Amino acid sequence: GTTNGGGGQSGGTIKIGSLHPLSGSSAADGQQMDNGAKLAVEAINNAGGIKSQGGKKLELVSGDTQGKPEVGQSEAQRLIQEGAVGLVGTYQSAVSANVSTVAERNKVPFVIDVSSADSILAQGYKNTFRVQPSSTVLGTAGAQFLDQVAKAAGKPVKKVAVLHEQGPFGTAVRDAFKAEAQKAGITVDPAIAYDAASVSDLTTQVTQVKASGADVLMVAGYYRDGVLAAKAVDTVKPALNAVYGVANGAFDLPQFPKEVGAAGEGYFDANYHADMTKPEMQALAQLYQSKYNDAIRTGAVLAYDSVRVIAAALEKAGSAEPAKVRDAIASGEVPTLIAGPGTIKFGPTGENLNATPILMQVQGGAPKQVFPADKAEAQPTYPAFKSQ
Amino acid sequence: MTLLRVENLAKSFKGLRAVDDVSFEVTEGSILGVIGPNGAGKTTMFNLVAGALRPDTGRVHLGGKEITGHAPHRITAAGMTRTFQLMRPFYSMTVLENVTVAVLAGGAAKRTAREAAAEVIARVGLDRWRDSPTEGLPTAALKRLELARALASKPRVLLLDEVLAGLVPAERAPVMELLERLRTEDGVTLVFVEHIMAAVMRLSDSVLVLDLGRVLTSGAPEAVTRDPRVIEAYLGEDPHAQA
Amino acid sequence: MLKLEGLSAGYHGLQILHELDLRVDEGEIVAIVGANGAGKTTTLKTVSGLVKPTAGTITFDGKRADGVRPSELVSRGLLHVPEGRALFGPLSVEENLRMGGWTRGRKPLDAPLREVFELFPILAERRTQAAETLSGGQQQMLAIGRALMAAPKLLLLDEPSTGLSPKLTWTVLDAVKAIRDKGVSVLLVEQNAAHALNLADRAYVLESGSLVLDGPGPELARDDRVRAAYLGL
Amino acid sequence: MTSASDQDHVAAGNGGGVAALDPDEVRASPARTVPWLRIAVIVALVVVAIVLAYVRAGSSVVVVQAVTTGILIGGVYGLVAMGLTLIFGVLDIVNFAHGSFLALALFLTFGLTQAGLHVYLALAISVPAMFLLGVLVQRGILAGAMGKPLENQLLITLGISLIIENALLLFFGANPRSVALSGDRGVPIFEAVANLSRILAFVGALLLAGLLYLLLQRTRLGTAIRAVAANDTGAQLVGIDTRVIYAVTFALGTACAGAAGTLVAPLVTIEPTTGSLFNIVAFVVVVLGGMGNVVGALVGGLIIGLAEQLGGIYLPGQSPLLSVFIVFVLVLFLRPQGLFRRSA
Amino acid sequence: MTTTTAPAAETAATKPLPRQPWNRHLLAIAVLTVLLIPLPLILPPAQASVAVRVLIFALMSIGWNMMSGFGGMFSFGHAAYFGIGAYAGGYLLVEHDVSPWIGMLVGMAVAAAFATLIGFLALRYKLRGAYFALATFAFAEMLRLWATNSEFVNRAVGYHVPLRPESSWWWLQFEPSSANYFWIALGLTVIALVVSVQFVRSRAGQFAKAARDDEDAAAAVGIPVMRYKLLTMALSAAITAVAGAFYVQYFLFIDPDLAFGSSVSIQAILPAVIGGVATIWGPVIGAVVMGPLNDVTATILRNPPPALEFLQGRGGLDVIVYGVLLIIIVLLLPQGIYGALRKRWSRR
Ligand SMILES: Nc1ncnc2c1ncn2[C@@H]1O[C@H](COP(=O)(O)OP(=O)(O)OP(=O)(O)O)[C@@H](O)[C@H]1O
Ligand SMILES: Nc1ncnc2c1ncn2[C@@H]1O[C@H](COP(=O)(O)OP(=O)(O)OP(=O)(O)O)[C@@H](O)[C@H]1O
Ligand SMILES: CC(C)C[C@H](N)C(=O)O
Ligand SMILES: [Mg+2]
Ligand SMILES: [Mg+2]
Repeated sequence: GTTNGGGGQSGGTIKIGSLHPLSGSSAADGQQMDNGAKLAVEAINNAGGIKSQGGKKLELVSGDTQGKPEVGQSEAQRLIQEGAVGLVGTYQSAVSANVSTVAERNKVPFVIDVSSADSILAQGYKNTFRVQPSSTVLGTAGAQFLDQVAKAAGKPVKKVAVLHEQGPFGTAVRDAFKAEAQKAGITVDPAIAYDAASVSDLTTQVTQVKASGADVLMVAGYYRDGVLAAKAVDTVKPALNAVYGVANGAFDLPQFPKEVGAAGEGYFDANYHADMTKPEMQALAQLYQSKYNDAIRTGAVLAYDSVRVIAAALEKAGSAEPAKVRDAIASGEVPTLIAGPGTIKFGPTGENLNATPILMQVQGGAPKQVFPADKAEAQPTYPAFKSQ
Repeated sequence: MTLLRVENLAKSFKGLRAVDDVSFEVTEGSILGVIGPNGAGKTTMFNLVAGALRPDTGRVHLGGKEITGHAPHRITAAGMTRTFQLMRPFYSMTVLENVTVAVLAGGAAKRTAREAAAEVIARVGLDRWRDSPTEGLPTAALKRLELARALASKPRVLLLDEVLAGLVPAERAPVMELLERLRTEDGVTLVFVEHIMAAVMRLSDSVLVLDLGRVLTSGAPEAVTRDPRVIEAYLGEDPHAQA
Repeated sequence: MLKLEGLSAGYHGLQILHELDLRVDEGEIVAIVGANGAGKTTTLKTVSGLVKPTAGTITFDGKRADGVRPSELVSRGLLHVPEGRALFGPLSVEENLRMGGWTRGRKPLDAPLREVFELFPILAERRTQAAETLSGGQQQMLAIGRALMAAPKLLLLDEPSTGLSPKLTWTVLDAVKAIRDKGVSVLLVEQNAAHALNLADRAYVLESGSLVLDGPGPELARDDRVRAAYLGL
Repeated sequence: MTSASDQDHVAAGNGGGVAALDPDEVRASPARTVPWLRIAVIVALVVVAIVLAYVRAGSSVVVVQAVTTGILIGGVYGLVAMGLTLIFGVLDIVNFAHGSFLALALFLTFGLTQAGLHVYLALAISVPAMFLLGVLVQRGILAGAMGKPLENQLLITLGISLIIENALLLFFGANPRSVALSGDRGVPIFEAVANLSRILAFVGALLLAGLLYLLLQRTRLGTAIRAVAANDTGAQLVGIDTRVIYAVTFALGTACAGAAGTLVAPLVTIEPTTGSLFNIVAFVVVVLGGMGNVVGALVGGLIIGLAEQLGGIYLPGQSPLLSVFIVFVLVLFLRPQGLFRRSA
Repeated sequence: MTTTTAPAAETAATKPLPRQPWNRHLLAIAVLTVLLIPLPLILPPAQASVAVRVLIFALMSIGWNMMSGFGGMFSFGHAAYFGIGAYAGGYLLVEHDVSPWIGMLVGMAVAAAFATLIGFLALRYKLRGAYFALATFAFAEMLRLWATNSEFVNRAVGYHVPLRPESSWWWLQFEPSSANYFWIALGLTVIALVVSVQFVRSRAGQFAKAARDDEDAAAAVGIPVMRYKLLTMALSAAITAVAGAFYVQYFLFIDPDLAFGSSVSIQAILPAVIGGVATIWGPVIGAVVMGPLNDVTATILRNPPPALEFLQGRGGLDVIVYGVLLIIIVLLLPQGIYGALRKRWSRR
């Protein structure tokens, strides 16, 4: 049964655990996400707490995974022990994989905000849910968007080269992207892997891309390596119609164009993304900026949404019993600030049925939503580079 | 009967012929003294015979069996053990443990090994230090420990590299007596390198003189020390007697 | 030149030297003889600052020298040639010697170098050879030569003849005399008591960390107790 | 004075006459000769590796680019490894904090460029500042652990790196930063291209290696450092204050990290953990080149850089690091002391 | 030769041989085991899981200590053996439905074989000191990189251990709060401790120590140095592999970084150094101290005293504190906690 009988009723607040890499190499994202979760709790409390439970207030308890699975595991254990009725987190797939087993065995719901590996939800766990799209969804949609945008521009894609990090995330995105692209008659070759943790130059890889004659370069990776790829492309100057990120950790971030300068102009990224066309999202972005003096990232918004998922379930269940909260999450439906076809709604495996990416493109030094049309802030430019 | 036979042994280090065509024989129960200037190749020759180095050419026979190029532990098992010019105790162990390990390596049963080691220790006169750690032991005790450890594997041939160096004269005498007893009581065959001529003269049945890696001469101690070549290369012209 | 008063020292809280009083005058060779483990090496190490005294004083050249770092003592003219020689193995003979002149600063070292080569001609022959490839006797000469490079006032020698062939032993001991004749005081530890006592102007006998006898070297060499205990006669 | 007596053990071991030497240790007899033969063999092997890569890839552009990048990035690896090898060689410390010192220099450089200084002018501040920090760290922390076993040093420097990295995180936040080099562009080299900033970093590495080499071989300080590395009791006994040399050597090592940090600042994303990226490769380079050998570090860096880049061609689908480790292990088997011997 | 005849003249009355500590160690292990058995019934579940983690830590480090402490071969690549244990268990269970107990045995065997291979190469080519350490590190990294890109072991994704509907000893799976995990880990650790005591007192252990102290001298007294070094490495690897195999069953997940990452190698070193290298108890004491330290610093800093309120929630501070404590412990107790205590005792 549950290890904590009372179900987090301590001190008149209901505890939700937030587990993110607050230190280590992913601290930038982790801290953003922790802040996002905090803002959600504040918003809910300001709106009167959990009304079905007499206006009980929420309390966020944070843990630092340091980006390490074993630390994430012990922190999860600790947060549950402290009475958290639900967990949100954790950014890295390997950490989430570990935390999901803890959640499952303690029967405490765990809502993954960011972590894309498909394998996490393939275990048949009943207590793990994921708000963001899986690698497969990202890769599949990424290929579809590319095909559609290029066809619409009258320059169908012939050959895509893939540059991806070698972890589960990059590999899964590559596989899904490749499968879908081939359906659309696009050749995918070569697919080049690199070690995101240690890579310090991608020039040779981009030269291989250049030599292959591909007209699009797809990149699936994290921030630092994304920047390296952009720098390498700028140096080698392969004849490409587009550099196209799929769930890329760099290309859709506001600091990316700042770091690489003009070289980043025109970069696409098919990624889950905060829907900046929604007024509520704009307000949140503003709040975040004023409170933390930083531009909000989508990760923070996903954490924000994930906390709201748990809060809605608490409301619906009228109880802080983790098992009941779990059932309420599974059957609930919650609005989202992420650009997508609708609300957050979980399927039988815990996957968010409405999780889809949108297409972003760096235009005028900032990432803009460009596709599908209903989410577009601007028109996609394809081919992305003027010189070609 | 010849127990140890060395034929045409040679070893070079990067062009330097450290040991060059050295041959000699040692009869069972005898004592051979090896002398020669510093750098003559004495230690290298020991290393070749005891298996620590592989000779470029030449052969070593022990009791009729060829042991050339065998690993040191196999040579020890075959009955020939050496000591080191610089004392090399197992520094993390006490004197007793040092010798016990050697007894065990000789194949003794575990239950009796410590008793056997204690006896060897008593025999070489190390009793006083038996339970001390080896760190900080005086030179004389370390020298005896080298000897005890070598004896523990019950060798038929013992190769001793300057066991007396670093001992004050008064302490040399008991060690020399011990070596003589080893021969008379236990029938151990000894080959020893030494610069202290008094010891060489007293102990050796015959003397081998090395110079520049080659055998300069060999024979009875008195004859060898009168050889002008030996005086020129090794003993020097100084009239003082060797203490 | 050098004066020890009530000097005690040891390792890791274990006392080895017990209240030594000892003196070396200008231009003297003073020997310390004693059984293995008596504390001869420890005495030299304490004087040169490698081991810290636990009690007593050391005065060198009129100034206190206990608790002073070895490098400081070297610049004051106290040089120690240790047991084991402590040469710079991978450096060449000449580099080793030049290192010996460290405390002379940037002054050219050619003159002292020439003096060392005069004393030990074999070193001149081997000047480019790495120190660790020298034979034992050559290493000993190099160690002494290196110390001479610093223009010592007092030289501490620890068993300079150990492991040397009889011929080389005489070479080294003659060199010690030559060094003394140049006005350098020498404090000598030698396992070969006969050699040491014959060479020394004065000598001390050390037993279990205490000085039990002293007097002119040749005189001690005739002392029955010394003959029995240290000369093996 | 435990260290003096410990040291004695060692000193007795390597000075007590030829017989004390490890019988199997191979050694270059005369000191300070350039190992031309070895260099020739290395160059020959590298050429063979390149030719094979060409056969395998079938495209000269890719191979030329891989070689170019490999050499340039190898220079950076060498740059990072130089300080490390110096510390390793003289103080016998496996300095896990080296990458963090580099990160510190990155942030310092970032701050200075924000204040309007040109990146490469920041060297004038980052190098002395890191030198000073090195003195403080050595005297304050590491001096207490001199002569202790490898694993103790390892954990202490690990602790130092945790402190530095997380202090940077605490004070600067986690957002990545960057330093742009104005006028940075691709420079064509044969069929390949390379960024100007990478070329400059490479040139910086060459210069630094040259300077360090001169410092060690030609100056009084360098001679003292080599003497301490060879035998520290001996060094004390000729009048060298080993405490000073330890501090100065460590500081030189961190100053090298400082120089490396500034030189690579335009190439990398600046985060508290950026420096540790180089740690593993840098250790491999140090060991490959022979611990304590500055020029060896540079050569080792080049080999590793090439192995990494060409490895991507030999073993597609495997991590380039795999080929790095394979080369590393093979070299160790052939030369267990690294390619070049320690100092001298 | 007859060492038994005629004790030499200089021997006075023979002193009794000194007692050896082995049986006392075994007794201490037995007593401690009995005392620890009720622990999980007393501890709150969160602490109980820390206790299991401490035991895994200890187990890894007991393995490391055997090779690097008693054997003197500094391993900076024990992640290789931990990872082999973990992957053997994970692979056999997930791909072939084999009990983790069997997986554990297979892991031990494979790890031992791999260690023997590495050892043979490293010793054959005479790698020493830091060179040896970095070579072991390189082999661990090669395994990590190979696993990351190898279809055979599911690439970077690794393995999830499937959850079973009910607890089972055969499948080594229980309720997460079950005391069985602790007891199993305790049992394994105790076995490892007993094995290390028996090893050190055995012929092989004595030979390994002699070879560590002086290889040439060991060979000269007749010890086949290579054989005993390899034996030590194999045993060491097998113990650490057990830790890996148990880890997977407890945490239910393994991937290449968790198994073969360099931080795993450091974790194997840490307890032994903190507790005392080349001592029987060092790794255990070190694990008890270092295992919970992370949690302790995190907890303290999560609710800082009012004066430091502004630091709350700042990522990294707890790691800083951890780093400071690590440095202080290593500086103050260079021989480790047990090493320092033992020195005290032997002084008296
Ligand atoms: N491993 C080695 N590499 C290179 N040269 C060596 C090696 N070992 C010994 N030598 C050289 O071989 C020669 C013989 O050395 P060896 O140690 O055998 O002399 P020795 O006769 O024992 O001298 P001593 O009386 O000083 O001990 C010396 O010139 C020495 O420099
Ligand atoms: N590093 C050390 N640690 C602990 N004890 C030591 C150490 N070095 C020497 N000792 C102890 O100090 C005593 C004196 O040693 P020292 O080396 O001064 O003797 P010595 O007179 O030079 O003898 P030898 O003739 O053997 O060189 C020895 O009995 C030894 O037990
Ligand atoms: C960029 C993200 C979608 C990838 C995520 N951090 C993961 O490890 O799965
Ligand atoms: Mg010799
Ligand atoms: Mg002495």
